Amino acid sequence: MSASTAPAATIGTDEWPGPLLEIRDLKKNFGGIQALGGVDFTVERGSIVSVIGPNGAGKTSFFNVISGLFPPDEGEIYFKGEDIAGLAPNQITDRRLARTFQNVKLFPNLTVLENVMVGRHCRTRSGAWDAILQTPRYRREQKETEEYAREVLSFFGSRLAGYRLEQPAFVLSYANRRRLEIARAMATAPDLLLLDEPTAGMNPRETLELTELIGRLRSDKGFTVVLIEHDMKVVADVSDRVTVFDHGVRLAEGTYAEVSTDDKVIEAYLGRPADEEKTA
Amino acid sequence: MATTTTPTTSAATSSAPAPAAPGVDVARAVRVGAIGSVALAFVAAIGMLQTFDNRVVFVPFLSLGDVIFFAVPLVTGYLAGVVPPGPMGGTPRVSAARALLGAAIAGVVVAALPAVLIATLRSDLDLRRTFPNLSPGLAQILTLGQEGAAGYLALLAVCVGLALVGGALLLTEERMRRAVVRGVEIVLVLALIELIARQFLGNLGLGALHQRLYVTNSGLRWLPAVVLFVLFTAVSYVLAGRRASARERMLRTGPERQRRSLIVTLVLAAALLVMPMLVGSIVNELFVNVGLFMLMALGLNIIVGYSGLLDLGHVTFFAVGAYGMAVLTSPASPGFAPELGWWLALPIIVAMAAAAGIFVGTPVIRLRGDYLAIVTLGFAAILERLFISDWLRPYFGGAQGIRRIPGVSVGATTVSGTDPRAMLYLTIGFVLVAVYVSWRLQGSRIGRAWAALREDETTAQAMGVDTTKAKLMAFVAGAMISSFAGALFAAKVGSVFPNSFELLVSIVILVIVIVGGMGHIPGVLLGAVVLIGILGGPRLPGLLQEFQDYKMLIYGTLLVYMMLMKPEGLLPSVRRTRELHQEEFLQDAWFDKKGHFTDDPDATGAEVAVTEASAPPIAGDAADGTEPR
Amino acid sequence: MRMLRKGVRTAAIVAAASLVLTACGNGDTADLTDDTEADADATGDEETDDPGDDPDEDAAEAGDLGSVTYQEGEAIQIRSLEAISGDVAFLGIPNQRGTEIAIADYGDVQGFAVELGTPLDDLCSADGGQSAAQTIVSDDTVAGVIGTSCSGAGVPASELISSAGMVMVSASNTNPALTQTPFGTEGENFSEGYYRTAHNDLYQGAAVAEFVYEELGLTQMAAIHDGDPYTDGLTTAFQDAFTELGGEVVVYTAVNKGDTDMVPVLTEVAGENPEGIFVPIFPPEVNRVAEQYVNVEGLEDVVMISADGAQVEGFLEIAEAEGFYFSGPSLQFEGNNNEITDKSATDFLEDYQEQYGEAPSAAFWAHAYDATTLLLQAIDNVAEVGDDGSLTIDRAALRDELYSTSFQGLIGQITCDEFGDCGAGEIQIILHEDSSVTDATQIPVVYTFVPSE
Amino acid sequence: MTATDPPRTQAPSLFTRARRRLTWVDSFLWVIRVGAVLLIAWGLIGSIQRFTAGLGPTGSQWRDLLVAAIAFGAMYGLIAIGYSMVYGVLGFINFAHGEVFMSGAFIGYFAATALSNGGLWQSNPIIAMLLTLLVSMATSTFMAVLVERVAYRRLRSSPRLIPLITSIGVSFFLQYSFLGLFGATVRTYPTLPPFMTGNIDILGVPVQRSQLLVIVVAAVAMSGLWQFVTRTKTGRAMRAVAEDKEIAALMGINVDRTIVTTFAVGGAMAGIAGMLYGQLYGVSFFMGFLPGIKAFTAAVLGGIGVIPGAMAGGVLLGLFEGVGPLLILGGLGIASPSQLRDAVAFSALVLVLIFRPSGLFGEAVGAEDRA
Repeated sequence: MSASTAPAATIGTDEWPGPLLEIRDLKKNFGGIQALGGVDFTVERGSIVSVIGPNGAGKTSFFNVISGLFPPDEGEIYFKGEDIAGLAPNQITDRRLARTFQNVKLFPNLTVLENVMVGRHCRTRSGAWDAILQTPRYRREQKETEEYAREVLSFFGSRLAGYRLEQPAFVLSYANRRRLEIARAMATAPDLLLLDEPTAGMNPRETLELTELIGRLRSDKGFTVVLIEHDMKVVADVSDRVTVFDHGVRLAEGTYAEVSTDDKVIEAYLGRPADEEKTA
Repeated sequence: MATTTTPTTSAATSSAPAPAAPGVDVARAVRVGAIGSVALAFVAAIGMLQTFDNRVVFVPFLSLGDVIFFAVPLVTGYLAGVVPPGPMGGTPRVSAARALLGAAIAGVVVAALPAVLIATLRSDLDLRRTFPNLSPGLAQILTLGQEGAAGYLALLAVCVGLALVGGALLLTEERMRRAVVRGVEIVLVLALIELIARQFLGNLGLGALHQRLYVTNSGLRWLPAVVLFVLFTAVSYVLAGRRASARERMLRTGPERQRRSLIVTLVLAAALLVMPMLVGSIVNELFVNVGLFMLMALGLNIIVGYSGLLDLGHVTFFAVGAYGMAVLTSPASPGFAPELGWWLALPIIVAMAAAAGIFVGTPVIRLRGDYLAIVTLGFAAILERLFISDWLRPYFGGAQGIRRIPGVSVGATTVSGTDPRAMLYLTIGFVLVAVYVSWRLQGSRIGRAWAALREDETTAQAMGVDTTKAKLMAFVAGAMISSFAGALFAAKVGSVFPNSFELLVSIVILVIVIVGGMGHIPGVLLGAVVLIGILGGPRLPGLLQEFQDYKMLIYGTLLVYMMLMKPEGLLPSVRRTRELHQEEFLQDAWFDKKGHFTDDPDATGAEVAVTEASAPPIAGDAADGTEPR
Repeated sequence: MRMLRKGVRTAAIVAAASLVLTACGNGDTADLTDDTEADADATGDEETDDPGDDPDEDAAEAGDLGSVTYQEGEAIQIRSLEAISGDVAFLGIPNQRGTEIAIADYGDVQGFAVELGTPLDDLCSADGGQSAAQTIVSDDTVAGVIGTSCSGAGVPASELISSAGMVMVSASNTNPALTQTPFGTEGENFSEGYYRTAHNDLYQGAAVAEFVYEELGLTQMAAIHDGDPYTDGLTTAFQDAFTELGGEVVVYTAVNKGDTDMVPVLTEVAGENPEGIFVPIFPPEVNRVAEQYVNVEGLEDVVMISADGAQVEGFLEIAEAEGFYFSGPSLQFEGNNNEITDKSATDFLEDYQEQYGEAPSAAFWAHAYDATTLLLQAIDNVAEVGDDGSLTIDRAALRDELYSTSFQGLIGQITCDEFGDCGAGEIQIILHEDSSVTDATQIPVVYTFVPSE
Repeated sequence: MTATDPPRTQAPSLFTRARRRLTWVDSFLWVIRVGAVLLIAWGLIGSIQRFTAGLGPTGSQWRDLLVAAIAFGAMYGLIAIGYSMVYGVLGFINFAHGEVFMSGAFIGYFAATALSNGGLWQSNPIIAMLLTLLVSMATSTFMAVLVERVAYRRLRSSPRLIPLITSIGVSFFLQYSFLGLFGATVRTYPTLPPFMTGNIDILGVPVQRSQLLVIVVAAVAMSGLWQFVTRTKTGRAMRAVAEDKEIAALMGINVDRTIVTTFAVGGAMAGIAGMLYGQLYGVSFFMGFLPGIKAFTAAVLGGIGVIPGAMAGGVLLGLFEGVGPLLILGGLGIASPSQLRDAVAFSALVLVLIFRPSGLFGEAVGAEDRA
């Protein structure tokens, strides 16, 4: 099936020489309705890839399958050369692939800081006995967790700082909720970050700010990013590559310039400019 | 009293011009009165008034039954005038007319159903085959012993009079009102604990004081009662306003709050160290029982409060602990009798409970919360049946239980139920351990995982929390803590019978956790003290023996009341309060944080406020892990 | 901040440690300085233990269990500990009322009134019995206790009351372990100072076995209990006695309280073709058995035997109960007279009806009445009036006196043996043929079992 | 696509993929599954051996037991419908439904006694029984609606465990209110008229008339309900609300009223069951608790939210707990198998949730809804 096989020892590690994420012929049906009809998809390390497409194109399903919320019906998902198809979401996060959600899923009653600290769960190991006996490991991890969370939050400047750290998540503004979600995903120290419509519901200024932030995610933090986005301006600004989905299949792929002139893409979007679609 | 006939007419006239400010709300008064009337007729028909009439609380004239009887019109009269809080919150001041006339109307309405009851009781109709508690004695209570028409008048006078008192209370300053209520509560409790007070004062060498305050085997003398009432009211008036409200505590987070609850816990612990020596054996006995339920409730608190998994069969772990201890230590254990010492058996039992936790949790670990509820209930039922069964009689003694369980050896002595004081120290020790463990776990990595799990299971998993493991950890930790209770129980009672582990125990533990405050250790402890201490468990007497027949009724009522009115519990945890009052909280944040908004780089305060208000509340869809189908 | 947390942790550890130390230390000092109250009582004289606890007591000359003294004008305290709430209240309430009537009938003891105090509830459970008993023993003015209703509650209660030097007389505990099992051997839960007027289950099991085997000539029996320690004990005793006689219990099974569909268990029974079924369970389950057994193929003609738990109106009144035999303590009290209070059973029932507006809901009222007279008579016999007009009861003497008090009671001759079985132990089998007769005492006796020592 | 051919990994076989998904929880569940199957098979073999050896109940005794179990299960089915419908629409277990059933049986008893005292029960039993049935149904309906109005309505937007816990409270409140008001005595309905007792032959099988009555009434009620839900506008509204409350509201459906109707219909079914149950087994304040939990079990068994599934689940549960103990446990040689009846019923629940979480007739709703 494959041309050459990489050394087995590098599978699942940062030494893996191949693409960070490689998906072959991914299929998923929900109750007879085809959500994904055989998708191939590749993400190189260090790139920012946008996934666009009209509503119902299967973009979120695509993320859900990658992140393990649903097992695929068919196909393979290689992350750093390791097949992760069918693993539980927490196992996938553990392998350094994190995501955010389209409809912001925070832990509303936990504080901002606590929300981010939850993201450190899979990077720490102390158990119940450590907590009860207050072992050195527990104390060290507890300290590290909090420091790491603060550091991640500082990435957002003064947005999520100061008194906000101790506020419950549900009092945050919509934009801050989105930021917090990204921070929480960042706290899992991922190699690949899946952002599902990070700018949805934001005003133009906030969108601009976030666009810049996504760029910094790569430049400052070294994350590889895949994002679903409707705002073509954002897509054009940040993406190295753009993949267009329609009806659960990949319609086109290339740079923004290539894709935006693709006939099939124009056809799929015909009469449905991105802005209007968002309200649906 | 002369006003009793006028309110209806004056209310009718005054309602015509209808001033904008809250005037006399006749409809409300009638509605509240009707509810009061039904409530009074209900407590009468279920026999509560009569049962409690045998308990004299204020010598020589007031019984507990009277107190309940009088409380209904009093509260009704108070509520009749209350102005429901508007959309902006806050209760406006009430005019004297509204309070008193409303109260009078409500008082008249309250008397209606009881009057019908009296008429029925006096008639020749024999209702006792249908309503066994409608005895002639009931009419005596409701009419204050008056015959003929005087009886109805007495009822009316009591209802209207006390309703007016309630209405008058509404006119007083809130701080005063609270102080009065506190004073009544304290005096009432003092009146009910004659035997305890006798022992306590006796131990302090104050037997003479007891003689002055109380009548032996009865209640408080009336004059000291009045003096104490005035005293306590004054004290609470002075002290009032110092406590931070739950709302304030809601905003207070992190270390500061933890420190406070810890200090409270430590003060309580210190008090508990001294208490068993001063109070008599009855209180010690009572508190041992309370302690056992505290342990179970702390265990359940990890499962329900921290992790949001509804476990309706928590008695399972109690039973495993108790039966495990019985089998391992009793020489009379029918099948396998290693006759281990208590301390040696303890780790084995805790391990067994942990295994039971895994066994109960695993089958439903991937299913929705309500399935978990019913399956845990099912497991408790299965276990109860197994313990009573003839099949396992060779191991568990079937219906005859296991007897002759030795006590706990501490040093050279053996602690068992015959020595409640030593037993109490032992129980306190274990409760402290459980509190410490709960507290440590809550703030730890696993505690955060539980919190995340409770908030939103799917998201928690997507953020790298192994939810299966976290759920099972919750079950294991909860089971282990609760098994302490079983182990102590076996040593205390000296015998275990299957009927000590009925399903009702699970429900009572749940009520404790909920009434106290889910997810909040001091709340849970308080819940156990209040409920088990006063009412008692399904098979355990509380302070008020008379409540036995109404225990489960009260538990059920409390559960509904708390869920509807105060779902965060008596001593709520911060998180829980946030969760249940998100909207109010948002309002507060809106008002309080204006200052912060202006120096926010986002935008102007107004803009952010709009954004925040327009953002959909995220509790509804996310708080429980899965969307309602 | 961090300092504080550390400080708090240290404080917690210190607190925990001191707690353990205190707990241990307390146990020691309690023994050395003898400053405890009720718990040291078994050996110590309690009066000196609590100075000022109760001003109306003084350190009288005491036996080795201590004594209780009432000043002039005070009342002698006895307590009632019965199952007065919940599903067994039908048993406990008549017991408590029987005690109340007996106290009223007996009148003053050497010029001192007798007071029952707040009735206590044994909740028909071990834990409930223990906690209630704890309440009793913490009040050292109590001379004696009437109770418990349930044997399960009696086990820890008797232990506590015994170690407090008090005495208790139960009207309805029948479990052998509380007194003797087998006959002449101390039971596993026997405690000094425990007495009962109720029969020992061993008698009833033996009585049914003898009746079935010898009178009816049946050799193949089924036994059904309901998981209650009482019914379970009874079926076990029956099984043992019946097997010893040479019969066989072909199926021994059980239902649960609250079951309504009895067809499965009856089918199980029918599968073994018994000639009779011993089903000593309570209503409403026994009602369901009676209604359903006739429809189960193979059980149309079996002999049905129930026990005293079902001898209540709620069962006797149904048509399906006709043809049932019942075992139970002798209930033909009609002609009997309590010689101490000179009260006949008929008078008692009249009184009861008048005072409480209903007939007793279970059969042990007479046992409770006799238990109370027994206790009061014994107190009367040992109590001594001092020079200052006070009354002193020596606890050890009271125990001894109870063994030697003997009189004719409502249930027959009351004499306590060395294990505290005071009732006659006479068991009767009655045959219920007419469902319009709902008073068990009116049902004809077909067999009487008198235990032979 | 890229110039240099990137290294690739071998596609994993289906087996390795399946093995990787298999956590220890799965292994544990498989142990239980296999263990349960083996135990049941062993028990069955034991029973068959006993049967062929001429021991234990005879064939006709087994047959009678089967019929009795089905009749008993039909009552579970009627109660289960209420659980299933409410769960379908509101997504929570209405624990108080058992008490709705109890209240119908209770007030039905008073009606029946009054009719019996008035002579109608004896002179015209069918009309009297129908009247009693109406009273039962009306009471249960009223009770269900009242509980919804007072307790559940204002909790509709709360986290889902809150109404569940409330319903437990309501359940205990109702139980012990009935205890306080009417006492603990078990009361018995007036006896069935002679033509309803005894046996009747159906296809050569003698069936007790009372059991037949239960089965027939349950079948009639069930089919009536099915017509109502599938044919009427209200029924369709109910299904729409069950699917999605918000969208249903947008479609112009009065959600509040539909929810009330759901409670009412569920209550009416419980009322029918209450009258039948009370008639056969008497009424007491405690009668609703265990049958209530069992009926919920039945609803889960049949696939919660599926109305015919509830009935089928009820009958199935009746069979499990009626025949199961004797057949399986008896075959295993366990003492006093009938004592473990409830244990068998709840084990059945656990096993169904392990084997097929969506219930026997349910779509995949038992499993956690994700994302």
